[in-house]
Amino acid sequence: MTAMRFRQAIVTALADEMRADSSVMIFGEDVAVAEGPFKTSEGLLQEFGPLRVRDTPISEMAFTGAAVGAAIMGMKPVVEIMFMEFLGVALDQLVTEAAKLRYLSNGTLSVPIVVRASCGSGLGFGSQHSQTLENWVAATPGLKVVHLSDAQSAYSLMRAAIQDPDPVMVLEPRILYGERGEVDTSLKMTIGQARMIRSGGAITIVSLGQMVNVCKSAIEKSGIDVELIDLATVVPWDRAAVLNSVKKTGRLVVVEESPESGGWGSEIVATVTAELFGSLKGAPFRITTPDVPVPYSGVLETRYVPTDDDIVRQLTHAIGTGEKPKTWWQLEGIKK
Amino acid sequence: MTAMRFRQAIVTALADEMRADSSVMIFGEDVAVAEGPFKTSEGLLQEFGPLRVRDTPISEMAFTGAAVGAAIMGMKPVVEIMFMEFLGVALDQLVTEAAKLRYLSNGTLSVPIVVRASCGSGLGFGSQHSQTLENWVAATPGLKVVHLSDAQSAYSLMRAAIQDPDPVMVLEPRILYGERGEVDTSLKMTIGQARMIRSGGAITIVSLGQMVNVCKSAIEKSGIDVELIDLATVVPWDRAAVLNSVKKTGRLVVVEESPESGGWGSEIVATVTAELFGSLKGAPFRITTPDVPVPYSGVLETRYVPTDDDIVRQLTHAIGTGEKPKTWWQLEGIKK
Amino acid sequence: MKTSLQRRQDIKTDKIAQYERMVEIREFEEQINALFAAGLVRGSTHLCQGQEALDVGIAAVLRPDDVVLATYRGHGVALALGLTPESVLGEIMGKTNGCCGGVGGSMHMCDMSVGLLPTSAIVGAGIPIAAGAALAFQVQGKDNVGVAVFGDGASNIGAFHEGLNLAAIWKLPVIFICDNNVYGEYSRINTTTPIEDLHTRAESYNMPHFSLDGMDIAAVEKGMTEAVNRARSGGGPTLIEAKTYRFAGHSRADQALYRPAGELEQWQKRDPLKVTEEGLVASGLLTPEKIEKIKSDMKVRMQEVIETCSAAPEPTLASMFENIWTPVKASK
Amino acid sequence: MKTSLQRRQDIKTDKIAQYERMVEIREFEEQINALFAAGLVRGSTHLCQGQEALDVGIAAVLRPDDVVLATYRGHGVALALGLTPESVLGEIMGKTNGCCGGVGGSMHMCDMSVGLLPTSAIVGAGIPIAAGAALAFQVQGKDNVGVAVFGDGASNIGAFHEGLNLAAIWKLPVIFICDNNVYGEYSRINTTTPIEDLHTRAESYNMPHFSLDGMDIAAVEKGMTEAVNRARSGGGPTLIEAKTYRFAGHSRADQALYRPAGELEQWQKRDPLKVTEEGLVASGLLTPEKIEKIKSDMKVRMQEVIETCSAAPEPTLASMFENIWTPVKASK
Ligand SMILES: Cc1ncc(C[n+]2csc(CCOP(=O)(O)OP(=O)(O)O)c2C)c(N)n1
Ligand SMILES: Cc1ncc(C[n+]2csc(CCOP(=O)(O)OP(=O)(O)O)c2C)c(N)n1
Ligand SMILES: [Mg+2]
Ligand SMILES: [Mg+2]
Repeated sequence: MTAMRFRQAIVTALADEMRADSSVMIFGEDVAVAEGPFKTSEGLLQEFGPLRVRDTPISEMAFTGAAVGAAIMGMKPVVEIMFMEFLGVALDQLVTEAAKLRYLSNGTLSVPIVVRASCGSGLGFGSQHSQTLENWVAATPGLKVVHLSDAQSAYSLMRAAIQDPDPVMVLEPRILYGERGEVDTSLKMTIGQARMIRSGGAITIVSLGQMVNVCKSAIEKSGIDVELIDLATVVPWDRAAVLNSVKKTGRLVVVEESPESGGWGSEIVATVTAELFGSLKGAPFRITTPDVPVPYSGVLETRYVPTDDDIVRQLTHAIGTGEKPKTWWQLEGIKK
Repeated sequence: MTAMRFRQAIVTALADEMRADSSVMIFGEDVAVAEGPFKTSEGLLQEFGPLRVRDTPISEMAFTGAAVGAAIMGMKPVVEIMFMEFLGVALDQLVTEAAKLRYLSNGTLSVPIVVRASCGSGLGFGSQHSQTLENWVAATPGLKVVHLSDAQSAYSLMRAAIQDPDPVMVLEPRILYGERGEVDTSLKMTIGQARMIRSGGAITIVSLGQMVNVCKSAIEKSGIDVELIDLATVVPWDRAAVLNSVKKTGRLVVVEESPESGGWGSEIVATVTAELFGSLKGAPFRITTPDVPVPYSGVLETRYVPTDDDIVRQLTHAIGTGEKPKTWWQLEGIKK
Repeated sequence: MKTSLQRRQDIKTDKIAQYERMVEIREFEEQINALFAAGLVRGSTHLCQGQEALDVGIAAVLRPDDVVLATYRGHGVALALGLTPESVLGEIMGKTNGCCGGVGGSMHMCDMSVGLLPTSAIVGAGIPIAAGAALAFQVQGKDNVGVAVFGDGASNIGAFHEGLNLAAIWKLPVIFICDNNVYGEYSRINTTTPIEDLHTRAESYNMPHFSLDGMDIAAVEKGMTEAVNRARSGGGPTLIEAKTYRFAGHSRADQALYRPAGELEQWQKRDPLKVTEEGLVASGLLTPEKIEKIKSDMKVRMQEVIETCSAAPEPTLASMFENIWTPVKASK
Repeated sequence: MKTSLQRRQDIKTDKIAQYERMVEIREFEEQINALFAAGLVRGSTHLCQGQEALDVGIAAVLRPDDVVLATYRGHGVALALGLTPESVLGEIMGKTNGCCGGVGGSMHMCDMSVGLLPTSAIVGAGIPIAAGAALAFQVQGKDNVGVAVFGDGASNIGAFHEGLNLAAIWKLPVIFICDNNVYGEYSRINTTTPIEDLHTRAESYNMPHFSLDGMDIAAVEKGMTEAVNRARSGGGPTLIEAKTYRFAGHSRADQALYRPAGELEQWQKRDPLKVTEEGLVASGLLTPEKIEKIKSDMKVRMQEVIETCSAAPEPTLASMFENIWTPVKASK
């Protein structure tokens, strides 16, 4: 085990993969000379040289597309979308090209690209630089989507993503880049497998990304015997792990950094309900952000994402009554 | 009531709005001189002239962005994205700009654009021209999304969309363009309100777009007393209508032309479950497409979307057992 | 039956084989038109009559281990690169003998053995992908090239700009071929684009560029050779504008009634088949009789192809679930 | 307190007021830097020291009913167009007195009363939006213009290409101002772009273009006047490249250590404040003493602004739910 920051875990994973496989290359805006806007490629240019580590123009469509072409021809490109929102100018290449080209080649080619993007709120970047936007890349057969939650998953899932023969989107909660954690570099994680963070019998929480830490803190504060699952992979998500847990606890809550409308958690709730309807002890539900653009003001942004206190309140209510609790904005009478 | 084709209902709505409001204008690829790739702007150039009806270069980002700018300055632009997938090169302007600009102007401006896109499968256009992709535009506070299902909704909802002061995305099932239907041009429909297609007591079906017809046929074949709701608006969807219906029937199935993973129906199932958990008689579930790119071959594409027969089978099973039925590909042993 | 690779070798230098391939493409497209009208082909089709010299000229200069990114208007490129008419028509008919097993369709042709990456139905999408293939060659130290073939209309989309700029700054071994067939869908290029010589847009990227006569296979080969040599030797990308004309409508049943009177006829005088025939006859390689024979043989051959494809099996339901993920090898 | 509209009128012709506004912008940005370092400003900041002549020059030529689409590097444009330092700083501090009530932040400045549409944090996004505003003016028969201000780096993104082409083919009354401050984030423009004079990219669209000295407000006004006159009179768009230099780092704590030694100093010799001061002194409009007074007064003023904004109320929780939808009027 080594203590390292989340962003260092990413650098280490990139470097280890680049050492292990000479076809791995990285490019993106300011990832080479400047070593990454979030310092997630520190030392890579120096170690691997300018053929494999490249700065690009501000051209997300071009460099994502270039990754697709290079991947088909034998490279394993890792590209960086600095903020997840910027994929809005390049989504075509990932979703309509990369994810479909194996299908459209009758299985004669693969597109082993990794598209990394920082995401999430909490740092005062405003409404065009703070979303998670899993919805853009969901509903895309052929594309895998993972969302990192700590240094260990950053290291292990990044390596898994690079080793994966197909396109993988990796979401990196920006707020975690500076966080320290213990990393076991020999630990392998598999895309599509959830992480059991804490086992418990009272209720299952399924969460993701930066919300995993908030859930941990809520569990500590509440003393409730929660089973906490870090879903880790959004597509294809680990149905077995979630279903087994809810079979045991009989209760499910999904805690999300995504809006009430359109967030990924609905699929978890819907699937679990459809499969385990008869054995549920209470209404499964989601704790989400409100349906608003991410506000800038610190006072507001802090409340935009679910807080530990609010999770505690909702867990307590749900276990006590079996019913879906009200949201904080309903309680405050702001919106019904 | 007038009989007209779905595409004529669209033309009529556009023309009526252009007559009523001189700020309405339309542009897109080949919508002017050629009167639209799907003939959805027939006669408009002739009647309203080249200032208000324009052909654009193949530049979805530019013309969607231009619509945003023109809307802010007092126009009501309607733009056409020929196939929904092409929004993949322009999503930024709709989701990251248009939907957020009112928020980012402290409420001092509005962005009354309508982005129309043909969508859906069934016509042999292959995997890059056949999806519905509601997920791209969901989870976007500030953006409304409607999905047309027949000539009447094409007419009435198109007018509502144009009159709406905020950005609206209108999905038009391509397969319906040639279909005839009765249109009452005095009938107003409201964005956010579902349409009750058929009331019934045994089970609630929530559907959308081209699947509404398939559901109708399934209901006829099955003889089951289904309450069929055409959701019509995907965002913000009509919670009251759906909840009231399921309160009555105790059962819910969502029939979707979108994949098992990432489709819009999960949100309906999840919300209904969370709200009405105690009063459900059986597991709510979804009937979806499989998680595959839309296949080209007619033999395959026909089975890609839910068929009436398959819906009948699933309804019967669900009402009989209270459990989620298997998908056809599970039954055929293709995928578990 | 010949493999696509063998068919590709056939047209490398043999002028008669090149001409035959052009005739094959023409006859193929005419038949597709008829099959579509008869309801035997579904969806859409984008035919390339008038562009045969360009397609065959490109294929003749490239090596089979170079790669090509083309578009939905890709039957000609596919046949030129070597795909058999069976594998192209089979795909268009959605049959298992199609190059994509029938799940792709008319807009999605692919054969990695001759460097045809899946043709894209999204305007401009192939441009950065071709640059990316060239990037792989550059990093791998290979002398292969990537080629993007796209239309005049595609020169107005963002991916064109970004892709050319990226290729230029990285000096990638890629050739951008703008097939200026005068129309993008139903719009004449001058109504959407304020300049006439599209290749001059390369100036924005400090990239070599020129136009060539896309109706003349010799001109195509000459221009391609220059660009390919530059790319192979590390000189970076080139933008070529091939002046051609779309003899057919844009797609499906489009009659192209929007064309100015006489325009088609003007261009038909320079029909690439005619231009090539004249050259071959002049140089004594072919006689008018032989030309007739080639054409009538091709008609017969194409009827065989249609029969083969009509008889080919439909895909099984299971096949729509295949080839989404790469099978994972036993992990370490 | 003056309204933004009054502040805008102030700088229309008054050379001293223009200079004062430039000093205001400089002092404002220096203070933001300090506030950010002190943790009083969160998120990110993108400062514009070195570009004051450009920002004020643009504002001086435009009418308040023209509209401007600028970027995250927008404090200077906002102040130049008339926004009060309180409404800009209030926004940057996330307070209710900010121009966006605190929900927007440093990257999102807006004041419709002086034509500042919300600045965009997405590179290139404002380009088609400005063209669209111009489209509205064209359809409405107004002689207003739209203006997009964007960086050198933005000239490599698809929206630039598409936006300019669309504006050109429709002859829209829009001015594209490429603020070439030599860097895009940490990348020198020559490392991402294979040409030096970015304005020449307008050739691809048959659009008039030129560069100007962005450090000299007179040059900015002259160039802007030419372009604006052309636009107002139906002559269509212009691409202007303003040669400036980003004196600060890209954002936040960036020290810009990647700059070649001496480059900053070279450009500082042409500091737009200095250039303006020299002109004003030479023409007798100001003396060195008056200049000192303006600067020291501005420091005092800016401290007041900081106090006002620090004391301004934080937004209520309810405010994040506002202004998403337009309130619907009683329907017919
Ligand atoms: C991004 C995108 N926008 C629009 C279309 C619809 N479309 C298909 S072909 C075409 C015309 C393309 O014209 P051009 O590039 O000249 O190629 P050609 O068809 O003439 O070969 C258009 C607009 C598309 N496929 N992709
Ligand atoms: C589409 C997109 N890609 C990347 C970014 C990140 N980014 C913000 S500013 C910037 C540099 C822009 O450089 P330039 O256009 O020269 O403007 P300047 O910052 O110098 O004013 C980049 C890459 C972004 N905001 N949007
Ligand atoms: Mg064309
Ligand atoms: Mg710059």
